[in-house]
Amino acid sequence: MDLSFSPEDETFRQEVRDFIATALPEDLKAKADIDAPFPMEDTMRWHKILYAKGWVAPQWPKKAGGPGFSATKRFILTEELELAGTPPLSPFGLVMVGPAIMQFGTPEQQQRFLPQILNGEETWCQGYSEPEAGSDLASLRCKADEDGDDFIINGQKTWTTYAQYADWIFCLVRTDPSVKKQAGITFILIDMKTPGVDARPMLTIGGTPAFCDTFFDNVRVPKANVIGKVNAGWTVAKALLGHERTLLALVGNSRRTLRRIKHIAAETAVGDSTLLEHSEWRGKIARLEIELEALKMASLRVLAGAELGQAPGPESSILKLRGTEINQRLYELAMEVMGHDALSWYNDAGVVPDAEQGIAPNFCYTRANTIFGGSNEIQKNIIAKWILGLPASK
Amino acid sequence: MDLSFSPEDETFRQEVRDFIATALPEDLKAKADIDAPFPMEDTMRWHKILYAKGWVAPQWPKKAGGPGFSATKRFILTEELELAGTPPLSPFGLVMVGPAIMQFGTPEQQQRFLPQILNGEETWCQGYSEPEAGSDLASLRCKADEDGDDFIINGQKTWTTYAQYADWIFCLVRTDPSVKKQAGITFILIDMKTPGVDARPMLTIGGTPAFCDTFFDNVRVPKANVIGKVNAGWTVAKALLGHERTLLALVGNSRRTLRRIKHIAAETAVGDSTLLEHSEWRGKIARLEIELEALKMASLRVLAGAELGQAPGPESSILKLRGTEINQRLYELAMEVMGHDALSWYNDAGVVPDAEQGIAPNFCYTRANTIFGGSNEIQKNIIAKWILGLPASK
Amino acid sequence: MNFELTSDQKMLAQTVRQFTKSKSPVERFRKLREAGVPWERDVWAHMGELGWLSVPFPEDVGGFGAGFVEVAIIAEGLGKTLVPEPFIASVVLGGMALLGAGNAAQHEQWLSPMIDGTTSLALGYAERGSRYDVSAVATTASRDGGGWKISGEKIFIPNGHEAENIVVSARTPDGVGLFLVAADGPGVTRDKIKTIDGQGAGRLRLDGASIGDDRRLGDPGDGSIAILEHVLDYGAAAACAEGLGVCQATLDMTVAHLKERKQFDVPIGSFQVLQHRAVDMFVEVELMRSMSILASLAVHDDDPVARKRAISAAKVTLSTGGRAVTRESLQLHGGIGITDEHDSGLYFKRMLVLDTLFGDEVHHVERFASLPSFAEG
Amino acid sequence: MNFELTSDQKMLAQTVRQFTKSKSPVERFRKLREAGVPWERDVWAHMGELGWLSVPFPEDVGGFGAGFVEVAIIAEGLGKTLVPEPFIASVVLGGMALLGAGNAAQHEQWLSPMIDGTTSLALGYAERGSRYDVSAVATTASRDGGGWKISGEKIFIPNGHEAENIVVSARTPDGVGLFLVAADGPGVTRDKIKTIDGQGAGRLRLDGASIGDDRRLGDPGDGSIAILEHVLDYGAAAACAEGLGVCQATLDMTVAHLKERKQFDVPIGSFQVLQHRAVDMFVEVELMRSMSILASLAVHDDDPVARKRAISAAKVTLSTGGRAVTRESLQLHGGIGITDEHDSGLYFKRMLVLDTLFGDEVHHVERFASLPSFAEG
Repeated sequence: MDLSFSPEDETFRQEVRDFIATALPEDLKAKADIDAPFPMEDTMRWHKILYAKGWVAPQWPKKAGGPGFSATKRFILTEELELAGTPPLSPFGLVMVGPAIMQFGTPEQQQRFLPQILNGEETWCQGYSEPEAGSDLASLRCKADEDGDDFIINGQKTWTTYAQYADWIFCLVRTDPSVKKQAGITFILIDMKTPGVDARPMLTIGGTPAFCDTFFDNVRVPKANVIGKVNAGWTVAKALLGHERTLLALVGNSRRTLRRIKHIAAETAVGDSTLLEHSEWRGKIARLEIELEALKMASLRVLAGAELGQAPGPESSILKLRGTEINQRLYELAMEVMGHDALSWYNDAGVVPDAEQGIAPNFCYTRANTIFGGSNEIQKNIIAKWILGLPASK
Repeated sequence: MDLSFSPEDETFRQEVRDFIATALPEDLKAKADIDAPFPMEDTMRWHKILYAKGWVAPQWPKKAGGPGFSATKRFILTEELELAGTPPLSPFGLVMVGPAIMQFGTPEQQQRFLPQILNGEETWCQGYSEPEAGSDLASLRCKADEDGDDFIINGQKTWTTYAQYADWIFCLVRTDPSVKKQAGITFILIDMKTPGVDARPMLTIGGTPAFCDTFFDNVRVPKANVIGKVNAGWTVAKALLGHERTLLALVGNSRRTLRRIKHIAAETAVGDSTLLEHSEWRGKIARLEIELEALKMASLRVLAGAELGQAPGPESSILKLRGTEINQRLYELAMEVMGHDALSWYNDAGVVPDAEQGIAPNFCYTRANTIFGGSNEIQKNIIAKWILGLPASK
Repeated sequence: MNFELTSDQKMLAQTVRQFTKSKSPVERFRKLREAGVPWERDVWAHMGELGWLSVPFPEDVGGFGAGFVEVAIIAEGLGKTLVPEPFIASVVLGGMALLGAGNAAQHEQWLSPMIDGTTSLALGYAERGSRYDVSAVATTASRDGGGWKISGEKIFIPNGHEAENIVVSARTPDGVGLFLVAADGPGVTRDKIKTIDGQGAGRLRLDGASIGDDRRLGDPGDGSIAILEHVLDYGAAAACAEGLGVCQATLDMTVAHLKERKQFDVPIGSFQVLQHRAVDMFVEVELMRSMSILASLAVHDDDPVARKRAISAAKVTLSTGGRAVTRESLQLHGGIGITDEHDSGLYFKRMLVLDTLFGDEVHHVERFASLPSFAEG
Repeated sequence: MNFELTSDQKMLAQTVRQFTKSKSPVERFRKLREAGVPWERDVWAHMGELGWLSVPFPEDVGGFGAGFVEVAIIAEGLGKTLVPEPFIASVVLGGMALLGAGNAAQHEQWLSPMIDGTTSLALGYAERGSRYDVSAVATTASRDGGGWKISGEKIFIPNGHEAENIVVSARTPDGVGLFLVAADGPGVTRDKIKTIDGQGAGRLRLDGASIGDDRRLGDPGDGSIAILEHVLDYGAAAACAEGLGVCQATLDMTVAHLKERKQFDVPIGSFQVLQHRAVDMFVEVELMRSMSILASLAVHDDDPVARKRAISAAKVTLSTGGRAVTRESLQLHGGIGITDEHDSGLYFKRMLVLDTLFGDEVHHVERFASLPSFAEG
């Protein structure tokens, strides 16, 4: 056993740091420093910078235009980007539909879509959830009726993150209502400019317009846009969930938040000293740091396994579960540390220290982490059934 | 609203304190001071002292030989006894079967059993649970077959606390296997000296022989020993569960344990000061004290309602749930405070300070509090259904 | 011992329920928030007419002379629908500070019009770096002829962005004093800080502000600190009541959602895990209710140790319970709870403000543990 | 980065599994406990033959020269069935202290026979009032002719009731020194303290005990404290491994119970609430496993800050995870878990000992937070 990164990996880590230091535009760095939200145009600007460097899709194989990185390099790159607070890239093209197209798409589909995902010319969003189908995805109703070489799509998708900016949406739609729930679902790509598509943004409790309700009113989509087979969309969706589980642990983001908490605590007076020197607060911060350390170790185990080409073991299933909780609790602790400043909401600079500006909106928005991407309750159901082998719940 | 006790109640509280100070035998007081377990003979000795004073059954009405106390006086008496650490009386006669006989028994049964419960000449135990019927009591199998004026009883009861010392046992037995589970059950009293009854003690993890497995092998019991109607035992059992819910909050015991924790913490050096002066430990202790304060207030609300003759409101249902958890966590904290001394197990005096002697066995035994008397999971099921009105669980 | 409300108190609770239902359901707060309107003068005046702004004050200043139970009844009721009028800020904080420190003439001039609902008050005690310690006052007041010059900054003042007059603490050569600052006075700059709950707060910058001696509330010295501490305990007790309202409403909303929302063809409230978590919320609310009662009865206690012990215990219960209830509510609502359009988020955010104001969980745990009552047993 | 075991290490793990299955299943511990027998000499000798007692020691003292991963493999395996032989107490504590502080002659005389399985060692560091601070030493050692007189008391010494020789710390005029005390030496009284886990511990009373200078381990001074700290870190790392074994066995036992036990006509493992709580246990065990790996790799770190940081983090994870897993196990077992005859209680109690030895959760949180690495980021 060996915990150390290879010299080559350490060199790569330094290369990433140096790159970020020079390539991250000043205005984005300033936002990162105050944990401010990045609007879509910032994200896409950074996407294109990473694309130019060849690092925009670390998990893509070389033949698809990726850098062909090892699992460890992917981890290092992700961690350093998160630690630096660079704009998180939209995952819908790079992490979700891209790999699905690689695995299930035709050569034509791959040629049509993959380069545009990579270079950022086309951005994507996800159409899975519906108002009546959240955790229970298989009960979705948005329907696609055959009409010659096309499908006609009608229905509504919800939580379509950043649909208002997206060029394309990948959807699960019902193509056969007569069969069992998970059968009869198809994975299809829809151009957002098609007549009848209407994305209506709504605010999150974090104060940003991250979600949309997206409506489909007789939207005509060529059958050529189906990924995989008609009525076999569930297979595509399931495969897609398995990608890059370590990303969900949010280790880099959490380490950055922890560092910020310590920074704020060191600047906050209480009695004759600072919060960071105060036994009770030190203890709170240290306990979370230790939990994060354990999560990081669990992530490294998954990573080391992936490096050896092993399928993710049981330890991988805990990453999303615990990672999202720790991330939430870090933001909760940051709010506590800030005292009255925690109450500030999108004020101009100067009302609270810069380091505190972005905490409150993120504190709110992190509540979503334990809900989206398969709620933590659903994750536990899955572990109970598939890992612990407990009988179906009654 | 008024939080204070009446002058009359305060006088009564002083009377209880004075009584305990003089009436509690020295050797029992010495055991109380080190939280040592009380064997059955100690408990019964104290029972008879309280009986002589007329306080052994504070919740019994005057006509049954009780003192006819108000709810407040009952609470004060219980709290002071718990705070002083006097031997907890066996509840099976006084709190459980006694009131059931008052409510459902015939005059003959009342005359036969109640005085002997009161004066402590006959002690009782409970025969509800069976190896295959714990939380799911209604699935019990111990059967009673009619034979003339008798029932012939065969089967096994488990967790029959102190059955090895008991003169009588009250049991739920199946008298009709052909009907729905809860129907067909009868509440019956069995003399432990009857041939075929065999109580086999087993140790608890606290190191005391508190439980028995009790076996019935063709045990002949007169039908006259049935309480209520044959096949209507479930009604009796349900009524019995409602008695004195505030007792289950263990407020007095927990306050006593908290006081002991502070005493130990004040005597335990860490660095240049004591644990009680150390911010992290103070915080741990204070947080539990605050939770206990909230539980006490909730108990007082239930009590004040009872004083006005009101049925217990929703607040009463939380007492057992939270009270048992707080009690467990207090013992957990006591163990932490003790450091290495927590490892000591029934050593002679001098190995650890006297105040620490009884903590470890109680720490172990309190794990039972959240299991017996309707496990906390069952309590939550009940609250979900009957108070929150949530649909039956699937 | 008796926890029954009197018939008058029951009637008051009923009146508050009717008011919130007909005049200020949560939709009203949502509309005001979107319009950037902190609260409405005519509603405030109506609350004055109803007598609510008078409850804790003695009759000789035009008050109702009731105990704190009435304050708690009103605060709890207003919390249930997030009524934005500054009941706690103006009546409990500004009002009680003015009552405690001021003289009869000052009561007449500034308390009475607030009780009428004509004006509103506020209390500025927090400064950058003071955290929750009312004795950490960097703002200074010095004699200036017959009056005073005050310099310093007060932040996150509830209703500080709207009140006509604001009680502020300032350090004088004789100790900390209290002064009533006119929001439009010379040398006074006040602006609105946007807050997470959408209610806003005031920031007051005093740059050699001239304050007449008639606006000095009592004599500077330790007495002012004791008054401030007591007033913040009133505030904390009122926050416990409002927070109880917030959490009761949150629980009700969540239980209703669990009954209505279907997934996997059944109401999600039939899933045992969600049932038990709703029960955990219920337990927290019941404990908060118990401690809110304790706080409202103990806040008048003559023994400051007993008072502080009870208030700190109640405030800790508010923080822990309130966090658990409002955060779990979002989780149990699922995606919809993360949208700004759903009410659960509004309650979640209001709870955060109540959690923070008047000292957070760590602050009150430490105060509780530093009282002589702690070491004594 | 690589967390694969080598083929030798895999074989070692397999050998441990076979040993515990055939020679020392949990029933063996139960029988010894009931008979009042701490452990068995022939089994210890067998462990010596298998080479297990040699793994962390260099080859020149007859050791195997392996890293700490092998120690962890053995400790985890022994933890799974509560093997009572003093592997950690003798090999990791007494042995590593003797290795670190002693000279070649001392290694030859006292370490080699322990490695063989002929004798056993122990380490006495805790005193009444020292809590977890190894530098709080009240025991004194003073020169006495060519040797030393030592007076004081050491408590809760793992294997202190059985070891032939016990390393103890004592304060000399030149600082704290380490000495190897013979259990049957003059002025030495030792007795057995009964412990919650049934394994027992030693209490050593030194009343002017005469110790030859050949039993002085190195020179008194700060170096001895550094060695003690490092040895306790070895102990903590080994405890993390044994605790992982304890908790994995507890989890397996609990999941099996959930599948077998029926109530309301179904296996109780079909109740969603119990499923999620079993999942919570599983998560804790996986995190404990991750941190046990970290501890076994970091315990040799040349940088004491990095070493202490990792060990403290791992020990905290052991305490929090171990408490959660073993306590929840009792609850999920229901009544049977409260009886002494069920194994879950044995694991629960052993976990408590591992939680406490070498510093509990608060101690290690504070050590973690007081390292320079904490303030730096």
